[in-house]
Amino acid sequence: MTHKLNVPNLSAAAWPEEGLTRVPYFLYDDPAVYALEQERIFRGRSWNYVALAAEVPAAGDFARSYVGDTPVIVARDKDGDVQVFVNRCPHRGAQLCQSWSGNAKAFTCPYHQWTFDLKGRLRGVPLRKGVNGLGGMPADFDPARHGLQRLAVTVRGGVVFASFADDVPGFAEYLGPSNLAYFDRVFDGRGLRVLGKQRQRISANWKHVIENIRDPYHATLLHTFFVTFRLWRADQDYAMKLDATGGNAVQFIQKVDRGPTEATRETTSRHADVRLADPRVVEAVPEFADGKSGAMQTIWPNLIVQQTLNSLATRHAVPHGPGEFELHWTFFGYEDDPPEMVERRLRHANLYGPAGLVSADDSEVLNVVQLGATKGPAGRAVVELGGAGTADAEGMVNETMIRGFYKHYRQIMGI
Amino acid sequence: MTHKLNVPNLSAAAWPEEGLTRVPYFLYDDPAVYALEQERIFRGRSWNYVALAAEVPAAGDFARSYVGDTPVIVARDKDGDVQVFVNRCPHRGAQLCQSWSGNAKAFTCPYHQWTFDLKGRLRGVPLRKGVNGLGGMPADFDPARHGLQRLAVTVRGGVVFASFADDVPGFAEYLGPSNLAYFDRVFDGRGLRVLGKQRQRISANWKHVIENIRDPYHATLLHTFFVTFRLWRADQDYAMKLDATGGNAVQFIQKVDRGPTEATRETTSRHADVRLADPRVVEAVPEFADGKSGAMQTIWPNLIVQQTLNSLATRHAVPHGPGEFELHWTFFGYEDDPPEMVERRLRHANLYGPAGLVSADDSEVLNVVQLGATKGPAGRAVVELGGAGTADAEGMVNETMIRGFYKHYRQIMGI
Amino acid sequence: MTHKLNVPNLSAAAWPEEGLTRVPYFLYDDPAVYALEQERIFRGRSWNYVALAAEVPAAGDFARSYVGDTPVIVARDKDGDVQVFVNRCPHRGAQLCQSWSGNAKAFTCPYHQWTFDLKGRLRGVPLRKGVNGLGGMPADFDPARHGLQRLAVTVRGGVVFASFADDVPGFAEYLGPSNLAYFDRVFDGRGLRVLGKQRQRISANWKHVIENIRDPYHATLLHTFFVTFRLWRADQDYAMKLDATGGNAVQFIQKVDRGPTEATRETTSRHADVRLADPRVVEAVPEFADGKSGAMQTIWPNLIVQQTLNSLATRHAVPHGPGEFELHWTFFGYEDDPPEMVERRLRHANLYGPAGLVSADDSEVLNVVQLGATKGPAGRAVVELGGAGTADAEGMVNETMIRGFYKHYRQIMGI
Amino acid sequence: MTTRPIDRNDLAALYAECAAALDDGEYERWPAFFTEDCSYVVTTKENLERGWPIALLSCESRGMLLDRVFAVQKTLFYVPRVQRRLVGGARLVGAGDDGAHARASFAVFETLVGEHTTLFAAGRSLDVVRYEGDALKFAKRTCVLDSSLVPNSLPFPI
Amino acid sequence: MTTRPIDRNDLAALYAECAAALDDGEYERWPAFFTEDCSYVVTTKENLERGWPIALLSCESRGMLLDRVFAVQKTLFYVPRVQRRLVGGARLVGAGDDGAHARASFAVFETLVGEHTTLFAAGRSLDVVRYEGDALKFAKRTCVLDSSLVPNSLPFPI
Amino acid sequence: MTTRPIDRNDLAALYAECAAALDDGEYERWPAFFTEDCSYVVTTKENLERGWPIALLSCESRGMLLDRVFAVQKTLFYVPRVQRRLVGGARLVGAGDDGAHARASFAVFETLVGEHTTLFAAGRSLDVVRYEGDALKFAKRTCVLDSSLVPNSLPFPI
Ligand code: FES
Ligand code: FES
Ligand code: FES
Ligand SMILES: [Fe+3]
Ligand SMILES: [Fe+3]
Ligand SMILES: [Fe+3]
Repeated sequence: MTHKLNVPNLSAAAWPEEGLTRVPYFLYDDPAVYALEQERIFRGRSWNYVALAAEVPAAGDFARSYVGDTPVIVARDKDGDVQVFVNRCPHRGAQLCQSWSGNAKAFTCPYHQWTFDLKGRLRGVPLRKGVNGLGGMPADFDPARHGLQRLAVTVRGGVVFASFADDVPGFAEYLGPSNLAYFDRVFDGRGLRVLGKQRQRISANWKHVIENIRDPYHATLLHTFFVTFRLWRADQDYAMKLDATGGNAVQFIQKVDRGPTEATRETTSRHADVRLADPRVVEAVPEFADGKSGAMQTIWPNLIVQQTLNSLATRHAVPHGPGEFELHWTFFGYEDDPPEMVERRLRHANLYGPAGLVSADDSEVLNVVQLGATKGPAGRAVVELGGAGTADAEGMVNETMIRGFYKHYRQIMGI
Repeated sequence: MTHKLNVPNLSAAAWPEEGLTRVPYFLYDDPAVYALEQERIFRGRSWNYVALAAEVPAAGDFARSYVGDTPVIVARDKDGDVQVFVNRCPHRGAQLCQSWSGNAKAFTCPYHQWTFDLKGRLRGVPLRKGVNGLGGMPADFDPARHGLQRLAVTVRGGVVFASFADDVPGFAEYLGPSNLAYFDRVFDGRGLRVLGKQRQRISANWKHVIENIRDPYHATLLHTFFVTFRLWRADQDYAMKLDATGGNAVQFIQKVDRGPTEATRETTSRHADVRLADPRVVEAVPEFADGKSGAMQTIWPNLIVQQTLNSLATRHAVPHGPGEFELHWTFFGYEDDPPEMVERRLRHANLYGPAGLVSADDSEVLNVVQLGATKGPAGRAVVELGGAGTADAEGMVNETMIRGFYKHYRQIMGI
Repeated sequence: MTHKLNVPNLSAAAWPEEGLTRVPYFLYDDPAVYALEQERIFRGRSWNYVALAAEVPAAGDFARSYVGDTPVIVARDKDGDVQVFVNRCPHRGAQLCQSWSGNAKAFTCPYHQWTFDLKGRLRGVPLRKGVNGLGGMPADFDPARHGLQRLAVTVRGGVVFASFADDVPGFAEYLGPSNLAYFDRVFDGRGLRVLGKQRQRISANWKHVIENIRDPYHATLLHTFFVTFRLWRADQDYAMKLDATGGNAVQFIQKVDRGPTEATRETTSRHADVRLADPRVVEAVPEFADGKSGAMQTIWPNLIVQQTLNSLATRHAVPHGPGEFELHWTFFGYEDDPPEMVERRLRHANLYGPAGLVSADDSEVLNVVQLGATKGPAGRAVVELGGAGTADAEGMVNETMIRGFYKHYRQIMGI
Repeated sequence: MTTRPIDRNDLAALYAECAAALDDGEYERWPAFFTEDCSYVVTTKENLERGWPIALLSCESRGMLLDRVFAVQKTLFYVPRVQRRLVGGARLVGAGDDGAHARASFAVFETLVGEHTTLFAAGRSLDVVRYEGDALKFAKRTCVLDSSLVPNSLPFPI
Repeated sequence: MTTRPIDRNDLAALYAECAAALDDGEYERWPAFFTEDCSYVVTTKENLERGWPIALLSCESRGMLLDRVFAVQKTLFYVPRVQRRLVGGARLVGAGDDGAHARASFAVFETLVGEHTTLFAAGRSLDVVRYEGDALKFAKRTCVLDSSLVPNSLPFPI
Repeated sequence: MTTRPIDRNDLAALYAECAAALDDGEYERWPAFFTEDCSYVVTTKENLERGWPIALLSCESRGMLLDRVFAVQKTLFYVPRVQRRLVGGARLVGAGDDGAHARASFAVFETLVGEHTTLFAAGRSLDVVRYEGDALKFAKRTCVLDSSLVPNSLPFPI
């Protein structure tokens, strides 16, 4: 009960004794847990997605993003390297960059026009030597010690990750071999083309959306549109692969064309003979060599990579206080996409995002889970589908990836 | 001063030494006090009003309500019993029921369609055995241990109360004899007819509205409409009866027709010779055998029962954080009301609720008390009218019922 | 890191070891720091600006204001004295006065009509002796012990200050000689004429605006309008004087007409040859004997006195939670102003306030500083312009007044 | 009753003037926008859909409007405030024995003294209008709030 | 295409009726306000200004409008709510081969069951309208939200 | 001055176009909606009622409007944002030597980059309009905000 009074005991003892088959609900609304997540997870030894490199293609291009809830600037410097800085002026703390994106030769703070180059180095302090011998910075002021706070950066396949930690493992090691292979499947070295953004602020803790993606069970039950139009079925081939930590996981699906089975009967829609008036919204062509029609990946801590039909997107879950998060969708294709493929990607986007014929279900249900889990007496989720383990698994009726996520979470949070 | 830093010392020592003639203001805005109230009062040994049974007349009928700030579902099962459940799915915590009311054969969670019967028993877990031998629940999964959280329920006179505690006394004992008699006076066994709802969210702590009802002193001073149109006067016969705990109290009034006295002169309106253009809004007929024209009752912790003129209503004070509460009014009559009585009840409702010619005064003043009491230095209310005791009393210039409320509050909260 | 978890260690050890050249960012968003500021600064030994006496010229005139975030009433009593009360009824805490200003013979609480005279003395308790021998106040109830909470008041030059402390030094001593002289320069004993109010709520901690005023460095860098139209330049004569505590400071400027220098070249606008289409908005006439075209003063804790061009205003920074404050501007002139001077004051007001051609910059940048400083990892401002001291200084490139403010702040807050 | 067709400009003006009278605090002008035998109701979507007859405010005659105005001006206690109404989508949707049927959407903004302006309510009105002489008036006006939950209180008509 | 000039009353009525159909939950009435070959898009100022083709919702035919309505009514899960639209500043700004070009501003208010009414979105629409027979219809409708950030989700059209 | 009667459509168009120019960030188009000798004032209900002459923004000539536009476009610092105005209840209320007197209600919504749309202000305008040639213009425009309290700042005209 103590955690209801906002004094969670963040020792391992606070976790239900059943272990990973239970997740305590105070993780979703406790401000102290939230603050600790920012320190240990997002500002700890993690690779945090911040942008696609294609959003800042040229020198001086910049875009705002977040590492956890810390605002950062992603910029391309003159050497062609991507830099990530905390969006805070080292003088008196003003947010350096207000625009969401743009091109700049340097970053100039609005307050006193201190100027930083694209590597974050302090290059200009107006009137640094004072005026007429009066004022100005002390003689020992060393600009080299007052640059922007730079994060470690890694770019792979056109995707930019940043870390507050200096000792985070290399990205390949971080992801583990099976997850790296799936990451490289989508980000295969071809140039990426940004198709646009969708952003939503959802009244739920950020972990709910990671659980949601790691939960194939809900897909045939919640997403009536999928089932009604036979795009998804409970007995399709489905596999999940986790890295050793549990922090990264990928799942992939193969469209099958079989008759009804017992499993489909359990999840059949009431609208069995309905047809789309304009079916182009779901007409896809195979595009990956492995023939898999879809793969969803979650990368620790808060990135989702979506490949479904011909829709490709990163989804960045940005925490915004314990009870809210923002989901920033970046839809993309490849530079060499033919026009009809671009058209298809745009059309399939009708299924995703805040207005998605499928994803709107998720946005709404996340809200509903947050409300249910955090209002009322202390409680905990039951996560037993597929047992108690966190191993790779097959089939959609399995919560192994959720358990895997919390295995890593407990490790990092010390709970 | 420490309580201003949100670390109240909830021992008896935190209470002003004068005792019940003082109420400290930190009770109205401290988040820790609020959280403790939810645990000890609303989820403790209390009978919490949730609905009129007439809101769920038939099997499968349900309505949403609250116990404290915990969302609950009130449902009529197939045996005709009323059930009250926490509105939370035992799987992963989704709010089970979104609609405010309706009729259902069973409750199905939107997330993964776990299904619960009207007694809250888990009846369906889709794909529980997995698909093609993959996944699903462990063999030892026992649905009987994963039903909805059921509250103890008591129904008396068509009014439904619920409790998180198993060891709460029976309702008659809980109310005490004098208060039970007045409860039974309105809820006399006749069928009730729901006339509708009024709901408001007020920027004040929930306890302010209980104090307000237990404070007859304000009625002739704040409610100018009553005084102007001679519906209320300071020297009318007035009596208050509390149960032994102080948690329940009833007050009743008798319309008197006398000339002015010293007391009415002290409270006389400036608009002495005004008449209503259409007086039907206050034209009442006597309807109770005891001849009393009105009785107001507060039942621990947060129910108000109103009988004034021919208006009958329950008022449910739902806490919504330390500085807000919702007041849910359910207006009702009896099934055997003749049409002109229904018309009268509807007309008299113009006096009550958020737009009430009388009650709007209260909504506004509660806001004003919250602001005054919680902004500024630490302080405490002075509650000395009628002395320092909590006994039954007569006359309107008496705060005995407020002291009685806090007598019980201190007992339960351990402060 | 602990302060990010809202448990600041408010000992001197919490301050960065560099001393006053650093200001830690947790001062801007920590709720416990905020609560402590209310107790120690605003309800401590300080003279808090509440109003101009000209706002309450006649007996019975009143206006609402704030001491810190405590709502107060400023009233003129029948002896012609200005009184300041906490806006809270001593009965059960209702906010006594809702209107923002007016004239009253007495203050009557809306809840139970307890009445207080213009000196705050309890004058009427309706039905105090009960009715027909029933109820009422105990015989030993002493109205003298239940008056409004009165603050100490000092009025100088038509400006009203109030204090919760009885032992605050006299105002002249409080201000110190150099600051008193500048205060008396504007408030020279002539009658004041209120021209009106501008009010804004800014998403920043209240201390940011005090720092902003004590920071001449930003004026030529942020305020492009000033620079573009040559109203301000980095090498103008500029001096700052602090009292011994650092809590009070004044700065004054002299309009100079010289050619460009190195300093102006560093801050020159890109719009060098632009002229105002209607320059009346900045056309001023000298009005003070010392020939100084402007002086800005900050008086501990939260008053700013502005004299620039022919615009005169007090700016009252009212804290509204850790992350917000309100800035209440009272524009005024003198009773003996000729009409064309009034016109000029009104016109120059276009530069100030929330829509000010200059001040809107500040409102916006305060927001930006709050965001930058409080989002992200723990951090601290660098305040080294002009060295590490808090002495009087000349020239605009100097942060001595900011360091002076925090010298006093640390003293009072014990940090 | 008259079968004179409703001039759209008159309908727009009726909505605009009625809103302005309330927004500007000129409550005494408000009853004149109604016929003598008018009905004026403020209720919620919840009550309407459940078939519950209770209303937040229910006047069965112009006399009751006058009494409400008296209360607003003389007897009710409320914190000083100003409201601002925006009415949109006004349209005629049919006619009955009682007059022409009209619909409109509204938003009401509220500003308490010393506070920011906030959204108070949104909803739609189901109205019956007819001419009395040259003046178009409400014979029936039912304002249906989208939310069941009133922010604090509703001292004024919508 | 017809060169018949657009009657301002028809334009006002089109905006009003289309908004009312959605506000009143009569989604099945909504596709009829569009031509068969219509385009209907909801996007954000951010996407529009960056030249990014993605939209929140993008229908290339009346068929897609019908499919959206089917989803809203039969397959989508969302918490019960009501929306209320206010449309203002409707005006004709030119004409092209595709029809007359119109602009309007809008605000959408949303009320979740049991909650206060909140501001959901504001923005403007860039529309092309033309007559089909006597009925004025949208040939093209692009609703541009001022905010990049949708509050929770957007199950319905704007 | 001309006694030409005011066409209601022109009045509606003036309000709509003036709002659209500001909403769409085309500030340079804004001064042209005013006469050369115009007065343009934004103030609060508080100042108006107290008889205090201070305004948040007070222009005594079209020149001052131009200077304000220059500041908005070239010198003012503000966080990127977009505003959206809804104007309602526009009506003519009389005439004076200076032109026809009009009134309207407004709400202004504001969206800071990366944030939700919020309600910025509501209020009413007290306007004097007259024709210059064929164009209806504001000779006087006083926007009165209901709230005394501006959210952050007001870099743009209302
Ligand atoms: S805060 Fe950035 S330059 Fe001063
Ligand atoms: S959360 Fe209810 S079925 Fe999964
Ligand atoms: S609270 Fe003021 S008189 Fe009772
Ligand atoms: Fe999903
Ligand atoms: Fe009352
Ligand atoms: Fe400044």
